[in-house]
Amino acid sequence: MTPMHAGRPFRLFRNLNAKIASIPMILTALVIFVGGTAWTVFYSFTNSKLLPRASFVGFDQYERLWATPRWLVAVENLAIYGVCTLVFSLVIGFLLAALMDQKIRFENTFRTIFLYPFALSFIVTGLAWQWILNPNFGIQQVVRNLGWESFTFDPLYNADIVIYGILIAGLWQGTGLIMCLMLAGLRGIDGDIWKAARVDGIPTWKTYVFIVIPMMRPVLVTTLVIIASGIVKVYDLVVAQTSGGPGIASEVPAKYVYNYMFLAQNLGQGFAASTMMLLSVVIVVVPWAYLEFGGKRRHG
Amino acid sequence: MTSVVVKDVSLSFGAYDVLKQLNLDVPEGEFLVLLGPSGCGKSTLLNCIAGLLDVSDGQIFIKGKNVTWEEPKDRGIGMVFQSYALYPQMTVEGNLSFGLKTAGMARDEISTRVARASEILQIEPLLKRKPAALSGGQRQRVAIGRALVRDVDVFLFDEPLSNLDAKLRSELRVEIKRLHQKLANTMIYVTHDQIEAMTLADRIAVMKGGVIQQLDAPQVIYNKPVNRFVAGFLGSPGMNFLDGEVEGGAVPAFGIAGTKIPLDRYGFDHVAAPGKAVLGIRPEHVALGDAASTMPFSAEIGVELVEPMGSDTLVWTKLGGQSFAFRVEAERHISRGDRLCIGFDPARASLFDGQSGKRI
Amino acid sequence: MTSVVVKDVSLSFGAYDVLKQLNLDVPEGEFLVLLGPSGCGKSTLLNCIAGLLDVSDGQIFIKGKNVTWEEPKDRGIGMVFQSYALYPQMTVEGNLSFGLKTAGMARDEISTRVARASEILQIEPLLKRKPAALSGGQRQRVAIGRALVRDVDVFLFDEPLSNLDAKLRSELRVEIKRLHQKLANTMIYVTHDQIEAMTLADRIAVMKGGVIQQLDAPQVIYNKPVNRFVAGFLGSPGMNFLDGEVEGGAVPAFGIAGTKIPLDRYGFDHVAAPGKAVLGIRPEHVALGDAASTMPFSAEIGVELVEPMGSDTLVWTKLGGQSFAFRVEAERHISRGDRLCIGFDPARASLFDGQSGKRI
Amino acid sequence: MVEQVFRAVPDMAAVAPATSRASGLVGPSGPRPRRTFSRRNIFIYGTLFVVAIYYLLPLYVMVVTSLKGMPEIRLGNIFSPPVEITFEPWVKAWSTACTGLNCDGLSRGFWNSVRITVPSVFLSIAIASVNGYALANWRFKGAEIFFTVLVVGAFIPYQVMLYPVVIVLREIGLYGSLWGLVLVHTIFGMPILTLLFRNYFASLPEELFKAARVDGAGFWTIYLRIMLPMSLPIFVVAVILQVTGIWNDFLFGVVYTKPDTYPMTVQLNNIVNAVQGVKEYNVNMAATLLTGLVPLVIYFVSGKLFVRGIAAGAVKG
Amino acid sequence: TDLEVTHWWTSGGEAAAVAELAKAFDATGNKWVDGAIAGSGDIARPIMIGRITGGDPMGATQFNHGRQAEELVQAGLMRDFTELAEKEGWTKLIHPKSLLDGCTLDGKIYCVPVNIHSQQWLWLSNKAFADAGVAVPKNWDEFVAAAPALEKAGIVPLAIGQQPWQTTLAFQVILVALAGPETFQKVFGDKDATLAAGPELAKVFAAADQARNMSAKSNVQEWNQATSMVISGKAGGQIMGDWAQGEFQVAGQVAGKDYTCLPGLGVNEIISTGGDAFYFPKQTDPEKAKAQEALASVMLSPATQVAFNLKKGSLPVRGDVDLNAANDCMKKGLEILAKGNIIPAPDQLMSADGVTQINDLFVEFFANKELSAEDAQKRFAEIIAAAD
Ligand SMILES: Nc1ncnc2c1ncn2[C@@H]1O[C@H](COP(=O)(O)OP(=O)(O)OP(=O)(O)O)[C@@H](O)[C@H]1O
Ligand SMILES: Nc1ncnc2c1ncn2[C@@H]1O[C@H](COP(=O)(O)OP(=O)(O)OP(=O)(O)O)[C@@H](O)[C@H]1O
Ligand SMILES: [Mg+2]
Ligand SMILES: [Mg+2]
Repeated sequence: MTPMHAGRPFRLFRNLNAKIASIPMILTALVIFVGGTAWTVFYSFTNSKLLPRASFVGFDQYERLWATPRWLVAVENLAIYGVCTLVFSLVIGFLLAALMDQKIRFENTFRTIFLYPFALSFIVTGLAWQWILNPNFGIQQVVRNLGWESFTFDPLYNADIVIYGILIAGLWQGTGLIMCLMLAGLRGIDGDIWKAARVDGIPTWKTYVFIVIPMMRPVLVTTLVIIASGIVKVYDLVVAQTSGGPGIASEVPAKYVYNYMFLAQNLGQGFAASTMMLLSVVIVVVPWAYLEFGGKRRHG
Repeated sequence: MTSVVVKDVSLSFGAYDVLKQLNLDVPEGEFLVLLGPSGCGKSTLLNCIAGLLDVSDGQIFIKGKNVTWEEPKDRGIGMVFQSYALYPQMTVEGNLSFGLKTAGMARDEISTRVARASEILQIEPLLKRKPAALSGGQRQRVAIGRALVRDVDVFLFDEPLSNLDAKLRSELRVEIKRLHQKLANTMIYVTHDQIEAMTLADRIAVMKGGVIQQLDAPQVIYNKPVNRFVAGFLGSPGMNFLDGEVEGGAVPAFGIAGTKIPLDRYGFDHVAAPGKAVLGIRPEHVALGDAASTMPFSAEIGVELVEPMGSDTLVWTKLGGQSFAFRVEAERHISRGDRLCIGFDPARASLFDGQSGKRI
Repeated sequence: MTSVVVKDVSLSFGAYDVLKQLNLDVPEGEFLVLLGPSGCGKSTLLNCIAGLLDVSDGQIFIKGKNVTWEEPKDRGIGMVFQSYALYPQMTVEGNLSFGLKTAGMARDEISTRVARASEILQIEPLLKRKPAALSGGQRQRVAIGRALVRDVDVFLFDEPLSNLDAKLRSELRVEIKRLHQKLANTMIYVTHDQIEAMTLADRIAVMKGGVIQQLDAPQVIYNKPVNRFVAGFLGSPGMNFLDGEVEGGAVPAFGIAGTKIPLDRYGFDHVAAPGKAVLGIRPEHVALGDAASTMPFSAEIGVELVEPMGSDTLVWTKLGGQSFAFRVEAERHISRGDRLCIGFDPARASLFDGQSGKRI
Repeated sequence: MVEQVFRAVPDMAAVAPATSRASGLVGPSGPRPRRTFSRRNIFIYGTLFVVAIYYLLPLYVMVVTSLKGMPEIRLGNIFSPPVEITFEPWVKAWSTACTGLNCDGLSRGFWNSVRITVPSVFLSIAIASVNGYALANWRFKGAEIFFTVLVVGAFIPYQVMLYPVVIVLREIGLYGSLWGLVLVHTIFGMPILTLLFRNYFASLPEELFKAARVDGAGFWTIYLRIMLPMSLPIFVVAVILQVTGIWNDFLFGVVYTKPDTYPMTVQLNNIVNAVQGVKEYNVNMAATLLTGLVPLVIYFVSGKLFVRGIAAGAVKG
Repeated sequence: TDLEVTHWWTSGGEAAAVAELAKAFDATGNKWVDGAIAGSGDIARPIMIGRITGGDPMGATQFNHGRQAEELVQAGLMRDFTELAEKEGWTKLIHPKSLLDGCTLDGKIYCVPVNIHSQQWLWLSNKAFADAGVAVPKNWDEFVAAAPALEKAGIVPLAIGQQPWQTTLAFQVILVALAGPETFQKVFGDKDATLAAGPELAKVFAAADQARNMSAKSNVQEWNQATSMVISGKAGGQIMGDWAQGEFQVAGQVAGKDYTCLPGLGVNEIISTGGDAFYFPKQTDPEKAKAQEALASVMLSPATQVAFNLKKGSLPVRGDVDLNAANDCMKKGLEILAKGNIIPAPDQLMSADGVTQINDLFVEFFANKELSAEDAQKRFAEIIAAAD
């Protein structure tokens, strides 16, 4: 056969349509995410103020960042908020899903009730809870009116626990979706497993803990991703509920970034804080994303 | 002594009746196979016996004890599922011992039992592995082991082999049979594979639409099916069915399109009433050539299609205008278009009523 | 004239080579079956021929034209998938005509073709239904119809019957065979069911690990397998394998645990070198009782397990300490513990090298 | 838990053998008796009920407050139902609340939100579904790398990207226009939507895709004729996610628009924060409810489909 | 021509003042398109800057003049008004001159100051003190002394909103009052860190500590809510700029009768001359550019100045307008202005970055009792040392 590779087309043009159709994705990935990130990191080494300027100051911005009490508070808050959100979302979401999975009546009603907060914006959520937790009108006042004069419940006005006040609202908004995901996961588990456990005489709770939960790994991963991506971004909720107060007690990194970039007109500092956030995201997410999407291939 | 008794059990999902007043007695030590097409209620019946489904009506006894309202674990049963239903995150050993541990059994008793079961099933080398690291056949063995360690009187199998490939299936089939011979427990085994049913069962219960059609030894079911459904369900290649008419008279006969098949040697269940009927004859009961001419009925046919199956060959022809297949040894060289003489003994055939499909 | 030529085709997924320098010639009008265990690369090869996967190396010709880089639609092929792959939102008619419409064919030409295909497959009454409203068998027929309307030279089937139940499978098998006889197209058919392969194929290509082990007529493959893998893969119940040693000398013989099987009648491929070997003998080639004693080799054995399969019965015993099964007619009454005399003709056996597994 | 409930059963059986039917069955027969008020049921429904109250409380407070007059609110109990129902706050929130000189309440923001949401939802879903389809079915070299970048991008806080996006929009001349905002929503909706669509399309039988290719259908024909008609559940999820996400968006709305194109959330923020004298909580709550109305209605109407779609697209990985 | 004007004047008094500007501008045949962004300058400024740098500039925008827009000007995004200023003789009109200095960069004028705001005011509720049974204080020390009586009567002595800039403002006012304008100038203007760490400032921090104790119970966010506490007598007083006066006016209160104002906390009668200014981003459309000029002129016209500043409660930027309508407090301010007891506003002295850091410090200081005055001072000195 003379032309061994006769007609072999130019590689780039195979699946041309697919490649064309992927251009928006590629552009977004490259220009916005990679480009934007690189740009941010680049200017974090400058002393840009209101406008980005390439005058380098080395790691000055980072040194200043880690010496700033507000940033430290923000990081600490994010850690507390993150861990609590993660734990409580998963636990509450799972418990609710498990309850919903007991072949209950009015399942649709309950599910709608648990899910509807997800439809509301953080701004709305924040306002509603700010109102309920307001010591002059909300729960505290109501309980006091009932006769318990010394009752105190003002998380949004107490610097020590304000982050938990935000957590209450955050959980209210987000657990419904987690419940839905978990429920879908539970429903996806082979019914024979349940039967086998019953024949083996394993109590329900034990079946959940030792058998079902470990089997829900894929759902848990998805859920974790969703929760985690929400945690890093927490901003609107804080702004709507406390604006970071009292004092700087409920600051979060995203707010720090925003404030320094635009309010303080110190882009360099804002970018340095962004870069730190990115770094933590990358450390957590990239290994996972690689395993999930890069490493293995689907069967064909 | 009877081991499992199902008495007048009915079960409905909403308005849909899956089991209808079903009765079944399984003597101790019997290997009973529930055979039937998909959706006929086999798994449902098995789940009722296991206590995994609440019956709508009726009772279930195991070892003489009314267990209708007992929990599955208290019924003295072990169950093996089609999808194995192994606990994926536990090792094989964990899978075997989890139920025992939960029941609060002593450590050494547990390890004795696990050791015994894994010896019987030859899965000792696998004990430390997780199910994901096992082949299909090994998983199935572990699933059986999990039932085995429970040391129960009755084993329930729900299509345990249908997820395996043909080769493995026939191997494990033999193993299950051996296991039964060794343990001599009562076993109730659900399948829709008739070969499995034939090879494993002491008795087969053929089900259709939630009703047991026939409950008998495999050979009886194979050779004397009580109705056309049972006849057609067993055997591969399937029984040939010829539509025709029973003609009364001194010598009753079966007429199809001009051909007459004498029925004097056929063992009628009851007196033959003339009318529409179906004659069933199994492909392997058809003789060829010289042997054919000695048969009570013989005819010459043209070969339409030849299907060599390795060990033997299936030949498709038409008899009285209706499709008709018979089996010959693989050595016989037959090709399309050949004309052959075939014959069979109506005594080995089955005759069914044209309307009801019942054996006549 | 050759219809499909696969030349030195390799394919890898990442570092994993699925097909390795594979060659295959399919003459026009042949029914070629690709047979092999799961994961051996059958579907991959078929997809390469269809153009659904890009080969890593090598060339593919259809009707003498190099189509290695052609789009699937330009290769003159039709393909039928295991899961039917019917477009669920279109009617049967829509399914059949989709490809033609896409190609911009004239309306009346389309309807002629659809009418013809649906007549051949007898699906005319179904044309207005959606796939969800069809039974498995009907769906499969529509899937075939979709390939049929394309009026192509080569049909590719990827396990088209494996989602159907046993009964339907054997029916449709016959239909496909009839279809081939009617159309006389080239057909390449993937399966891992050896019965399907045996009954349908003009030639069978037995694959393993991306390599064709043997390519020959079904009877040749069945009776003269080139290696132990092929021997074991075909036949159900499978071939008996006895491990032992070939002993040279004037009369070559096969020795197992004290027993000697003479090999003088065995047709050696090449001169027998003494050494470890495996003797394979098919269960249906074993004679019993009187017939056994006339065989070149005979022995007395004890029955371990009896598997009645309806049409015939499988008996498990031990020969020279190794598991050994043979087949008898269903009428023969044999039970566990019986002692019988069996025998076989080594000329019908196969002998494989102990190391390489190759036929000697 | 389950166990204990059933253990109570034999005693019940002892008292109720007479329930067996006339067929002469003795002993337990028929279905296991179950009490409606078993401890298990009390626990399950009790818990669900309590939790439901926690979830409903804010909504209740918002509704009740929005129907009260200011004097009543100052009296203090946020949980007490309104003595005198007034729709004044709703009217005010919708049409007369002031921000600066503009006193047309949320009404203007509503139409802006509609004009932003509709094209954004449409465009983002169109692009993401095609991307997901290309990723799932037309895998080409490098696609997974871009996709991984995209998914990691889902974690990046939007604040970090605000500035680069300003630059990009400025360079392509879309800054401040409606289409600029649509583009921003499309970009930031892409990671999660693409993930959803990719998973969903990957869960459809691949043979269908192959069959269509053999039938001669190309990239777009397969997408439009084969894939789209089968993707209702995931489209429902995507639409719900995007409509709520975009409708509720504040940050992009405030940064990338100007006053005449402010979406409803920005108007809401303006009304709530533009305090003139005392805070009018009732108006704020009414405004809040009005803003949340659209996504709420969508959830109440299509919650079931949403859950089903989530199961189809998100759980499979 | 339509001209969009962005600002963050959304409280009652502010909105009324803006309406005056709009009315005057509309009268020139153009149209004021209002782009109010609620919240505060902190929320609005990023949006404005984003719009300007993003290439979609508004017609005019409010900034506190000073260094907030410095870089935008440097980047050439703002319109140069030198020509118009020379034609209309702004240099002569505008009083004090320092106002125009804030608009000037390299000798060119880029903004139009519209008012003078002074921060150094203590607003007192006459009703609150009457309720508590003490006389209305005349200076800071009396105020501190009266605090316990107020508290006993269930009145919050000092109302401070939680917004960061309010806490900084309170501190700065106390600093000017107790330590004098020179110290202020040295600390904020010359960034004298030694002084900032010294004993003089320690005194100020101690006073701030007192202020924070007095304000512990004021759970409000916005400044005007704090003002509203004073108006309603729920709080004794508030340290706030003169714009608070607008709120008193909207509430119909009369200076001297319902409320009392103490410039410089009654200690050091000095006011800062910050204020709001309008900047005009460069426009491509010549029509718009013409409208910008019209707006600039109209903003400085005497009539507008009077109408606007009366509503806003601030002082006009020209010395030649007649302010007979002004109330007590405003007149006090005018007097001080006339005397020349003025200092520049901190915004003019310090970059936004430094201001933000100081805001962060004081908002924390006022909310967090555990942060001692000494520690706060130490951190303050560090910020001053690093500021530019
Ligand atoms: N939970 C359920 N709700 C409603 N109908 C059900 C339920 N479980 C089973 N069925 C119906 O009951 C009938 C019997 O089901 P069953 O699983 O017993 O069939 P089967 O004989 O085991 O079939 P297969 O061979 O496919 O396993 C089927 O028609 C099925 O659709
Ligand atoms: N897209 C893919 N990526 C990586 N490996 C693949 C892919 N597709 C198939 N394989 C691997 O290639 C091998 C051959 O696959 P193929 O589908 O051809 O097997 P098969 O012979 O058709 O098996 P079966 O009988 O199960 O259909 C398998 O081991 C499979 O895991
Ligand atoms: Mg079943
Ligand atoms: Mg395959």
